[in-house]
Amino acid sequence: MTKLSVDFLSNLKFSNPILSASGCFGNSLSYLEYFDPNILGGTILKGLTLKPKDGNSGERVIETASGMLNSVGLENLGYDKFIKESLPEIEAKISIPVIANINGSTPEEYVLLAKKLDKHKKIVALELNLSCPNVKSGGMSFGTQAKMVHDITLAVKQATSKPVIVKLSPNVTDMQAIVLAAAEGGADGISLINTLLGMAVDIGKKKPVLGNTFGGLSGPAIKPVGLRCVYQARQVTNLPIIGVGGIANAKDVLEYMAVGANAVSIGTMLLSEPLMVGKILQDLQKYCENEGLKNLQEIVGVCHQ
Amino acid sequence: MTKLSVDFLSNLKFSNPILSASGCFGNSLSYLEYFDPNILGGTILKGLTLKPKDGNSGERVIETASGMLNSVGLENLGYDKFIKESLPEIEAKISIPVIANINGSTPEEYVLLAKKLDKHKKIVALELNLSCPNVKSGGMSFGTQAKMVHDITLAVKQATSKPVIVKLSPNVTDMQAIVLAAAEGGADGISLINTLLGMAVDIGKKKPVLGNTFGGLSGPAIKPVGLRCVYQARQVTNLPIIGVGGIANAKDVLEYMAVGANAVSIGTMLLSEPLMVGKILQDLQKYCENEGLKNLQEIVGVCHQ
Amino acid sequence: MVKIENLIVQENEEIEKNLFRLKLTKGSLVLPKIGQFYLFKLPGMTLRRPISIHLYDGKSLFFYYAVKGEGTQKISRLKSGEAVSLQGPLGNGFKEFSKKKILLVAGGMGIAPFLYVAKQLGEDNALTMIAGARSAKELKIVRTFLPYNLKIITTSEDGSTGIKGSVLTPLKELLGKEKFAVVFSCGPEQMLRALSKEISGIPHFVSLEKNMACGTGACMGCSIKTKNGMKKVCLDGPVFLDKEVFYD
Amino acid sequence: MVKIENLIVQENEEIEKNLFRLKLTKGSLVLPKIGQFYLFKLPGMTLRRPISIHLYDGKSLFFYYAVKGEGTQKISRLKSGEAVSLQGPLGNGFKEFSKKKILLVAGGMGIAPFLYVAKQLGEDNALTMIAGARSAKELKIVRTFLPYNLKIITTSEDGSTGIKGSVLTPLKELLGKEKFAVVFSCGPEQMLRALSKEISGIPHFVSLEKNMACGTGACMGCSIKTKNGMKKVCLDGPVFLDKEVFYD
Ligand SMILES: Cc1cc2nc3c(=O)[nH]c(=O)nc-3n(C[C@H](O)[C@H](O)[C@H](O)COP(=O)(O)OP(=O)(O)OC[C@H]3O[C@@H](n4cnc5c(N)ncnc54)[C@H](O)[C@@H]3O)c2cc1C
Ligand SMILES: Cc1cc2nc3c(=O)[nH]c(=O)nc-3n(C[C@H](O)[C@H](O)[C@H](O)COP(=O)(O)OP(=O)(O)OC[C@H]3O[C@@H](n4cnc5c(N)ncnc54)[C@H](O)[C@@H]3O)c2cc1C
Ligand SMILES: Cc1cc2nc3c(=O)[nH]c(=O)nc-3n(C[C@H](O)[C@H](O)[C@H](O)COP(=O)(O)O)c2cc1C
Ligand SMILES: Cc1cc2nc3c(=O)[nH]c(=O)nc-3n(C[C@H](O)[C@H](O)[C@H](O)COP(=O)(O)O)c2cc1C
Ligand code: FES
Ligand code: FES
Repeated sequence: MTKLSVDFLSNLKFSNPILSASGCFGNSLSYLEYFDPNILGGTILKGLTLKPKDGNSGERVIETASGMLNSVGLENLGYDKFIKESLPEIEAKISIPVIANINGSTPEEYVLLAKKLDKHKKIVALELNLSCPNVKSGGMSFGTQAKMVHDITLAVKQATSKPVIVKLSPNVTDMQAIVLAAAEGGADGISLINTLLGMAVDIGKKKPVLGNTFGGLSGPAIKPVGLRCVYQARQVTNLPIIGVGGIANAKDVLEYMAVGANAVSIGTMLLSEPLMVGKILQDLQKYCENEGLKNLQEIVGVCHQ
Repeated sequence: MTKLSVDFLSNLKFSNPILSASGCFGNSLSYLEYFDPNILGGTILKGLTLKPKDGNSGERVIETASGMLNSVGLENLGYDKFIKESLPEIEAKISIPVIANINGSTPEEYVLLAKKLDKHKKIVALELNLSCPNVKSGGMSFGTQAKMVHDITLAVKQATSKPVIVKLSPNVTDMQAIVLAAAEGGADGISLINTLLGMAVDIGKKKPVLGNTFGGLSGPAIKPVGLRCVYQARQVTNLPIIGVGGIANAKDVLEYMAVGANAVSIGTMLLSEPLMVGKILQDLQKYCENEGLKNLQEIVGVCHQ
Repeated sequence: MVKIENLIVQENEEIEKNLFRLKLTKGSLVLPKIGQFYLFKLPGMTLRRPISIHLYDGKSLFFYYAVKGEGTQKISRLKSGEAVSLQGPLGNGFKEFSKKKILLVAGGMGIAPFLYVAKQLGEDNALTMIAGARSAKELKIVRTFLPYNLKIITTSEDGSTGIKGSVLTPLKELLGKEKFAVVFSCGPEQMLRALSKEISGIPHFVSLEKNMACGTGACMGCSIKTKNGMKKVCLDGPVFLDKEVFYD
Repeated sequence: MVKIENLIVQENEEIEKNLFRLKLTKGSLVLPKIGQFYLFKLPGMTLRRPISIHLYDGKSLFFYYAVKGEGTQKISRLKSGEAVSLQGPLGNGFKEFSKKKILLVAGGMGIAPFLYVAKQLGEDNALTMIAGARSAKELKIVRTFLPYNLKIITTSEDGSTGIKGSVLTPLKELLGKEKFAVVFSCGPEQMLRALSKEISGIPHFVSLEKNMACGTGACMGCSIKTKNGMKKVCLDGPVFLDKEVFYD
């Protein structure tokens, strides 16, 4: 055990609590020329679907105050091409735990994708994305209904031998009901938050900026909402939690851990500052030394005491 | 009719679309030494309750990325003292439309307060706050349930002769269902958004910053969410809308109007830049001239075309 | 009345690591009273940051501040000639006395408002100040008090200057020896509460801190419970009688 | 390989209202190819902003940019000696040719990448550039092309310089008169589409713009539909064959 190591699950351990968030780090191969991604505790791949997906048309990203909106719409190669084109390179170059982010427009698609992925050893866990705001069916429309969250989680659990981490949306009236639904469905862990539903206006063109009108709001702007959701989740569950939303530095990581996250994932700010991971790890290490912690997990949930 | 005038309702007209948002401008008397509040189109008073309310203990405000959290918890003098101590000065000094922001911990309290306010001519409309995230009962706990929104709106409408503008929370799964509930309850207008539920952590103290743990997130950070909610509201209703959330300049005002707001209210950024109102009005005037608009209302909802 | 104005930085000196003294043109803002404060607007920050008036010398406004987080860091980066938006002066401030024996007690940054107090009240009253901090470094600012008419006792937790201990260490003896008519104190709440327990029979005014948003009583962001109901630190304070706020 | 580095501003000159030329130290970033771009990180901005390489003269990197919004405004405020974080060079860039007759067509800010193209390809090829804009002011930058080996035709919508009209105005005659082996174009999408209709039978490379977040193919923020499936402007582009992207 090192100071930063995380025993997230008995069968899922990270060397440190910093993961790359789904959708902001491609398939973990985009930044090989920038830094060694294997310094991360783990990596969550870009959202995957059974069939290839083109995503949304028009502009897909726009900056907002301390944040950004995206309406990518889960563009990805689809399972077959992913396995043929991306997975071999991931296997060759990525030595940290690799988590697939799985998506579907029907519960059956989630299950089928989970089944297909089961044989691929390199994928050590599934992040069940029930929270994408940028697709017409599936995603957030499932993740905002407790019964759906429960049923899909249960079905995917039965379809896979891998740990299932359910990724939830903050765009709900009752966060805790949704967390409990995932837990009761058999989730091995919870990941939150996905983006907040938002939009931007191009007043010159008198039109929404994004081709899809709405997009998902991410970045430092949403950190207060992310912290609150993780806090609420930790109030009702002992499941391990991946906190995500607006993390930009070690202090943010510590805040997420203090409210109950065991690990975190970083999205937007990794786009902005790809080289930040090394610095965060150093700062976390220093924090442990200054605070006399044997392992950083000691601060998980301190805000609840 | 001037370029900026707003016929919000047949019995509620503003000389321009800029109102002060509830809770960020006191009872419209705090800034008399700073600027003439009567340049505003209207003013929405601090949340009022039947009985005096002390609000929450501990820290109540903290800055976040492009925003702030507050957990004031509706501290106010209560109806009796408000009438005795504040209203006379408001009557003497405020000549623009004054809207009361009414709150209760039970539906009955809303109704009673609405009844009591009915005789006070200076109050030209009621903003029914069904969205305060900082109180144990009432507020957001009502505003997130469609049936409650409908029933309270209906009851308050029956209790008052004044227009009722229902202020809604963005912390809901289905914004449109709530807007429709208010409309069906007889709302004369809709005001949105109130703050997003969030929290901040003081990592030095290993505690939540706010005494009340959670607070409401406001400011530019939430503008994308506010724009989206107003857009969604405009999709399902023709009622007049007051857009609010993160407005800092004339461009933001235009964006809110473009997605469907007839008027806007400004909270957080008025705390930060109390003198901004004059500049915004100038800029809006210029915009009308440049765009050749007879009245700024012509751009209301253009994003829906 | 001008309540908000861009003032020009004349000097921004780092007196000691993370402790700065800022000198600004006065502009056309109203003259400050002792114990009042200003709100500083910094680029990219939502909320203005409250800083007490440290000195007004008839020409310039001075502020003494510690770099805590982003806001004060941004103040510390202001360069001579740059403009910064100030709102103020705000709050009630300390009561002005004449011909009285007044004790000032300052903990850490709590010393900030007392230079102006020394200047304004020093000639007409007999002032004694106990200034405490963790170590000598944090008390470098005390040198700037020497031109004024007051007795100074310093304490440091590590004994690196003055009396080893807290401001409470010399307090008892002092209160036994001399009869003060009034006490002004400013510093961490814990210290103020401890002082309040020690000091009785004479009016003791404490200057409180609380996170603020508006500084003018509009937002209820800085309210505290007092013996006389809810009060706003920004408007009714920051100076209160100790008995009013520490009654529990 | 260093892909992100703080580079030092050597000059940031306003050539014309809202049009700037920025000169940066090269640092240890890889040498740029023609048509590539860099992402600029500006303080307080979440997303980096893409700007094309305007010129690399063997010592410094040059950028030619217009102030549009907050991001480019912040670039414009950079002062000599300050540092700015650059990521790049990114994208595929224009194909390098030799011994060819090449036509460059630039609309508005689309002229930015062509100075470097002129420097790199001018000696070995026969270059002609049509540079169009609304008015003469926006074409001031054309003077800086004069030292390089290329023919220049300018057009302005208001007739204040060169041919009155758009880049399309002289195009037909030119295409009739001379046989180009290849066309590079850069400018508003509408112009590129119009060009694409006029130009046939020769390869026509267009440089596209799209809002970007990562610049490295990680986020799918800049994807466009092409004849050959989804492509990323940042990674597969910004330069595409016109037929690949304008096929509808
Ligand atoms: C009436 C008054 C007078 C003051 N006078 C001085 C002075 O003369 N010199 C001096 O160094 N400091 C003074 N302070 C404290 C100073 O305001 C804070 O240190 C400063 O606001 C911290 O801001 P930051 O962005 O640097 O730190 P942050 O990172 O924002 O926070 C650091 C600490 O400051 C507190 N804080 C944050 N925001 C605010 C806010 N809006 N209002 C008040 N506190 C906040 C937080 O609770 C936190 O503990 C005074 C405070 C008050 C209320
Ligand atoms: C490959 C490429 C090369 C470019 N080269 C140049 C150049 O050499 N010179 C030059 O002046 N401009 C260039 N641009 C355009 C430049 O990137 C935008 O003008 C700039 O990003 C606007 O940012 P802003 O903050 O000033 O404006 P904003 O207020 O953010 O927006 C103004 C406009 O810029 C667009 N924009 C906003 N964010 C981005 C983003 N992240 N990426 C791209 N566009 C965005 C918006 O859609 C909007 O229409 C290039 C763009 C691309 C994609
Ligand atoms: C461009 C972009 C693409 C994203 N794609 C996905 C995705 O495919 N699957 C998913 O679960 N989350 C996706 N997200 C959400 C992020 O993983 C993360 O939950 C969210 O952005 C909040 O974290 P951040 O503030 O650190 O970005 C995406 C976010 C962005 C900005
Ligand atoms: C300090 C503070 C107090 C508030 N009090 C109230 C209130 O009493 N009633 C209410 O309806 N909204 C209240 N609000 C919400 C605002 O009116 C507004 O809806 C919200 O802050 C979003 O707008 P903004 O981003 O412009 O601040 C308060 C907001 C703040 C920041
Ligand atoms: S800071 Fe707003 S009331 Fe005091
Ligand atoms: S900007 Fe991220 S893929 Fe192109």
